[in-house]
Amino acid sequence: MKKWREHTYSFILLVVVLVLWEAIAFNIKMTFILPSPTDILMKLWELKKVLLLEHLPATLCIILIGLGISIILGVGLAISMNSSKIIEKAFYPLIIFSQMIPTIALAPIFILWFGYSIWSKVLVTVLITFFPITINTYDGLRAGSNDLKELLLTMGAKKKDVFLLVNVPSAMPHFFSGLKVAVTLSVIGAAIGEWLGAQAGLGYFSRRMMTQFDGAGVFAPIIVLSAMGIMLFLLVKWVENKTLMWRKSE
Amino acid sequence: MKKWREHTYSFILLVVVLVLWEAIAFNIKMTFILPSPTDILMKLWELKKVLLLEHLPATLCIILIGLGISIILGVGLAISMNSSKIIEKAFYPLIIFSQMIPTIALAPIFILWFGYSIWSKVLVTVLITFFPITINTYDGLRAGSNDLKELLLTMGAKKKDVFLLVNVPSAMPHFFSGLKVAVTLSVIGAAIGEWLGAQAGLGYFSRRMMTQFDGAGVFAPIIVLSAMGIMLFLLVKWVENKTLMWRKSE
Amino acid sequence: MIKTVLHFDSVSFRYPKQEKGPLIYDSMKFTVREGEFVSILGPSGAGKSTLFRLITGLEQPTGGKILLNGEYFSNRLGHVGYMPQQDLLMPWRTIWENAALPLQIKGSKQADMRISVEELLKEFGLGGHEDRYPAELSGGMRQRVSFLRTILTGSQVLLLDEPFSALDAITRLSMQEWLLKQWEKRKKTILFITHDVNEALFLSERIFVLTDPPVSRMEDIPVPLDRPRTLKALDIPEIMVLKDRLIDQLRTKATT
Amino acid sequence: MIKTVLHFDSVSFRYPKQEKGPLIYDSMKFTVREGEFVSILGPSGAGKSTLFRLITGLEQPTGGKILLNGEYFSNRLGHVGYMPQQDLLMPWRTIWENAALPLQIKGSKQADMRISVEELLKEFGLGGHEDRYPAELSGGMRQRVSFLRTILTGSQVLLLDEPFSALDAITRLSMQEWLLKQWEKRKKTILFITHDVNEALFLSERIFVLTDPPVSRMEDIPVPLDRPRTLKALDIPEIMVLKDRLIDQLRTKATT
Amino acid sequence: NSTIKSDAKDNGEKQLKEVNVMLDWYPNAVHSFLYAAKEKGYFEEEGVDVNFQFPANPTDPINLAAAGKITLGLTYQPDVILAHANQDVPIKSVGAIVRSPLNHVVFLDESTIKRPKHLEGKTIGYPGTPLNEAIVKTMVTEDGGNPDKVKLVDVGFELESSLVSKKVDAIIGAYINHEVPVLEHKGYKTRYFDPTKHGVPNYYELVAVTSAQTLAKDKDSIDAFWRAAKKGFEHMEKDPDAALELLLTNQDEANFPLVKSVEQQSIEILLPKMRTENGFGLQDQDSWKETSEWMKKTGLIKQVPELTEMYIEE
Ligand SMILES: Nc1ncnc2c1ncn2[C@@H]1O[C@H](COP(=O)(O)OP(=O)(O)OP(=O)(O)O)[C@@H](O)[C@H]1O
Ligand SMILES: Nc1ncnc2c1ncn2[C@@H]1O[C@H](COP(=O)(O)OP(=O)(O)OP(=O)(O)O)[C@@H](O)[C@H]1O
Ligand SMILES: [Mg+2]
Ligand SMILES: [Mg+2]
Repeated sequence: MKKWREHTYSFILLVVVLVLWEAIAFNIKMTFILPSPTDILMKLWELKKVLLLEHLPATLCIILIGLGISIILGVGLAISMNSSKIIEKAFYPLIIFSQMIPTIALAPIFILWFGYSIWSKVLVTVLITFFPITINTYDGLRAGSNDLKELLLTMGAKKKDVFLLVNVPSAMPHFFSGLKVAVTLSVIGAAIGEWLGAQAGLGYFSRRMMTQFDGAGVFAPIIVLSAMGIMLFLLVKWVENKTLMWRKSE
Repeated sequence: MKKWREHTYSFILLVVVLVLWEAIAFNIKMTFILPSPTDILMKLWELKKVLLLEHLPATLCIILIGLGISIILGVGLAISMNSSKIIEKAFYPLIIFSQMIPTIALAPIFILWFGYSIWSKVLVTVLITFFPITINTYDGLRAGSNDLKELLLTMGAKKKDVFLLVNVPSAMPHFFSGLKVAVTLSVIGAAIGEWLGAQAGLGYFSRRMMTQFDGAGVFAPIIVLSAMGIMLFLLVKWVENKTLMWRKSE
Repeated sequence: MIKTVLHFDSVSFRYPKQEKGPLIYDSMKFTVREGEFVSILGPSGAGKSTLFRLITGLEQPTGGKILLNGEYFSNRLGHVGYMPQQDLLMPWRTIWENAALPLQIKGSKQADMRISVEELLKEFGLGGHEDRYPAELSGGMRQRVSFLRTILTGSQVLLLDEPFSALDAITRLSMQEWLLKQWEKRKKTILFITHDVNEALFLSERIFVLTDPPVSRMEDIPVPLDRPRTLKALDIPEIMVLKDRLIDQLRTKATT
Repeated sequence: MIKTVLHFDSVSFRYPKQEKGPLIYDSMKFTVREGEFVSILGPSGAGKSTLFRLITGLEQPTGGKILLNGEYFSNRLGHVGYMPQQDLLMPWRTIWENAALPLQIKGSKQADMRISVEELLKEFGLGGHEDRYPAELSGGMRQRVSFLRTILTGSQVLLLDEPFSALDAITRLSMQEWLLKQWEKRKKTILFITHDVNEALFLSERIFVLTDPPVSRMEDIPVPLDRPRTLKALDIPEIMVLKDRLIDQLRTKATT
Repeated sequence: NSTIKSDAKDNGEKQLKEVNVMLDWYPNAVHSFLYAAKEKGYFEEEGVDVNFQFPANPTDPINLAAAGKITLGLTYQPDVILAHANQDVPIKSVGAIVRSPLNHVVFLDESTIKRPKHLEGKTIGYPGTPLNEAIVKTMVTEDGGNPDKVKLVDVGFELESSLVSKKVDAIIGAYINHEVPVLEHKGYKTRYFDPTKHGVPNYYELVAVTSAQTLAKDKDSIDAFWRAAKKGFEHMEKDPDAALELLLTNQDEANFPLVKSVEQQSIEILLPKMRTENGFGLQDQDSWKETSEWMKKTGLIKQVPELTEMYIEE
């Protein structure tokens, strides 16, 4: 019961937004630019099989592989930078630099290397998502209490122990912040990746519809994409709450 | 002296990367796809006036306005969500949803509203950058120690005091993590924004060069863009270090 | 007639998180009058700190009522000065800024604050440390900053939770004397948690002795000594007997 | 011949951050032999905790050498059991997990750990709280967990920084007795910081008295009492004189 | 040139009517006639002040014209038909600019492909538009091949690079007046198939569209614009080099990274495709009919829209 009541507000806001949208769409009467929610819903129903069975799995696959690599890479980098000043000094600027390059400029290079396989799309996703994970985890690792670290050292703890017992728990809240941003970005990452060349996927489908002046067709796959993204986000939040249980008892 | 030595490693790595790049570029011999660093440098020199005096200011303007709005919006949202469960419940899903929509799908709508003015580009930048600021600040605001908050309450502190004296300082490290990600994203945001329609700007220039199949011309403005992004990033880091001075004494 | 500052009217309490657990207080009653100095003794985990959390309003009684100055407030926050057991200094603020916290909350002017805070810091042996951060202080120094911060709330009622536990005998003595002077001059009402029976006897007019939870009645023991007291006064036979009785009381409470 | 466990050879120290500040120790010398129980007294801010930080190896002397068991290590970390003044429990670990920390670091098996930790928790009056988080405990309970954690390091040399300051007289006594038993049975060497002169006299064989910094020599006072001691033994005239002498010593040191 | 314009205004000449034109792409040789008309003052003579904009999306000219945000948009005939058939987008073509497809199937000179049938078993890169799929299918079928054996890959923005890096065997969506000369300029010789020679109707590559509303409101300015454009085209036809020069110098180098030799080649290819005896811009009902019917046949649209809804006859 209480759970349901919690979501009332978000539901009300959602309805307000949808009604407003419907009204605006009805007024400007340009379905090809701004389709109304009902248009989109109808399109969604019409295309449900194609979207859910064909394009959704393709995109989800890119996102999951991309996020997986990002987490490994991001956390790995954060740990290396945390444990060695040299690595930090060397890589930090490079990591930032990697973020400043618009992915589209790199597209031909990715394709040169990976062709039109899934990997060029995964690479785009990784490039976009590993950064918030790296930065947040790295900042989180530095947030560990010095007093606790010292105490562990006096117990004969190795660097590794201190790391696992103090830095890691202290970094968890930061890591989750980063992961939440990354999950969200991964959806756009996959969509952009698909624009670089694809045969299937929700981003591909949406872009294709754009050339057809089919506004509802552009938005329908995006709704599916968003729904998937929100689901992933909620999953991360759930894991966060499970992992950081002790917070509640404070 | 010490400062210089600190940067040696990043310098060495940079040189290694550049040499490797030059070698690869030399080997595949496809300047239009992967121009070598020297090609880019020459182009940069050739175009220096145009890039620095005409396109850089246009892009910088978008980035600064966009970031400014993002900070205000992101921090504002984080504070509202922190102070009211209702707002949190209502807006949180909407904020995440806003991130899942590929900007390009919204481009026609932005242009319908703002035309090809600077505001459609600023809007794209805001849409991309406000999210990490919001999420990080919001998570940071919740990281304040409960014991401290209670102590302040016993001193007759108002909600506002507790907020300013405990939540804000505790949120600062998180906020800066988010800002660093946002600054980085703002560069891509501005570039994407310019692709949605612009007559000037580094992203615009780069994309035009793309249509000319001019690899070095594509990368030269990107180098300027990255340099600007790195500068902004370092600025944020510097402010962070100044603001969180007490950390050092731990 | 002397005013009642604090009145517990059949107060029961258990921590909300221990919903199924035992009560810590079970319809407990007691009264503290204006200008009294009351010490609270009791075994570790008995509920002394919890008592303070109830008085300050950080916790709400499960049953019964707490009256402050004869009135019932549902929100009691901000009415008393509270020094918690942990020092709780803010790591991002200097000593000076930590001490000045209550003044800042009240909205005092920077200039006024500077003088009063700096004077007290000096008086507490912390002169010259104003601009250092808590992490650079010794345990006893931090405790004194925390104590100072409580004093600066300016409240007429002070709840002090083991305020001098980290201090050596000499520093402790000078802090005790300072506190007594304040109490006499400003007519404060003080509740003082301590584990040191001598300290309780030296300072207070009454001593409350807590048992292990659930507590429904505290032993209420008056201290038969005049003011000003000296440490030597604690060695007179009457007090020695009282001290032994207190220790015995604590011992039986702890073992039953 | 009895082994030397700890030897300070003209050790000087100042905190690196106070580069221009005064020394805390100025070529200080002292020796502790195996199986000794040494208490350390001194005014707040004198450098007692700093001494422990030097011994554990958390700080390095600015000058001189520190020998452990007659040997010089440049890295002394992990050789002694250290209980810091602040309890430093990890908020994200339960009581049981906090206490078991040193065993975990040594790589003990879960099953072995369970038994020994749970037994000790019960013995320290913390039975039934194993699965609670530190924030749900009273100050004295947290201190006992911290003490327990230090004991579980299994070190032969223990550095205890005001281990019982937050405990009531009775709990404190039982902890003291427990500690003495361990000390006698296991032949541990113990350095014990306290502010309670009685506690120092009751427990230790020698008492070091620190002055305000810079300290170059600690007063080294043997306690002329046999074992086993009772609390009553502290009331014999010889000890009363010693106690007064100690208090006087602290007083003069504090005021000069 | 802005000073010239304001002088003209100050001289008290009649108020110029503003006409906003969105090009189909970044400015290139095909737009020479427009820039010529602007630089030579033909627009001003006709009483219109023309601004050019470049689109972000290929569909922007149609969308924004329909929304009334621009007066005219340059776009592709098949897209106009699509917009009408799929969504009833209220736009009308006011004139044809390029009268036959520039969009060809392009492959490297060294390729073994000799005729459309050879595309069987090959990979073709395209920008993800169904129109291009239909063109390839029509061409292969017409040449007796099986279109199902052709593999189409959406390569997004990267037509040229996918071809030269040999990730695909051929590309469609590339223009013989741009991609082909650019590739040649970079040292890649290419060959291509003209779709109209293999069963695809001779559709208009470039038309100018406006919305029905704008047409009703601004008919005069549009007519004026078109008269000036015609003069511009005459100039371009007479002296292509001068027209090109106007285009190249019209904007500073910063905004105009065109390669002169490429654009020269482009203009040569373009001129015959823009020229017509009946007068520049004139539209032919047959072209609309043929193209629509072909599109219906290939499944691009479900039914042929009302032809007169799509364009205006002069
Ligand atoms: N991390 C640090 N950085 C700089 N100065 C420090 C640091 N820790 C302690 N000090 C200073 O060193 C001196 C000695 O501190 P120490 O903690 O050793 O005192 P102590 O004898 O343990 O006092 P107490 O009984 O109050 O705990 C103090 O003046 C203190 O301010
Ligand atoms: N936040 C909390 N949540 C749940 N239980 C708590 C909480 N704080 C304290 N307790 C429990 O309440 C009981 C009383 O705690 P309290 O802190 O009042 O003891 P105390 O008398 O102050 O002891 P000490 O002398 O050790 O400080 C203890 O059993 C403790 O575990
Ligand atoms: Mg307590
Ligand atoms: Mg200390």
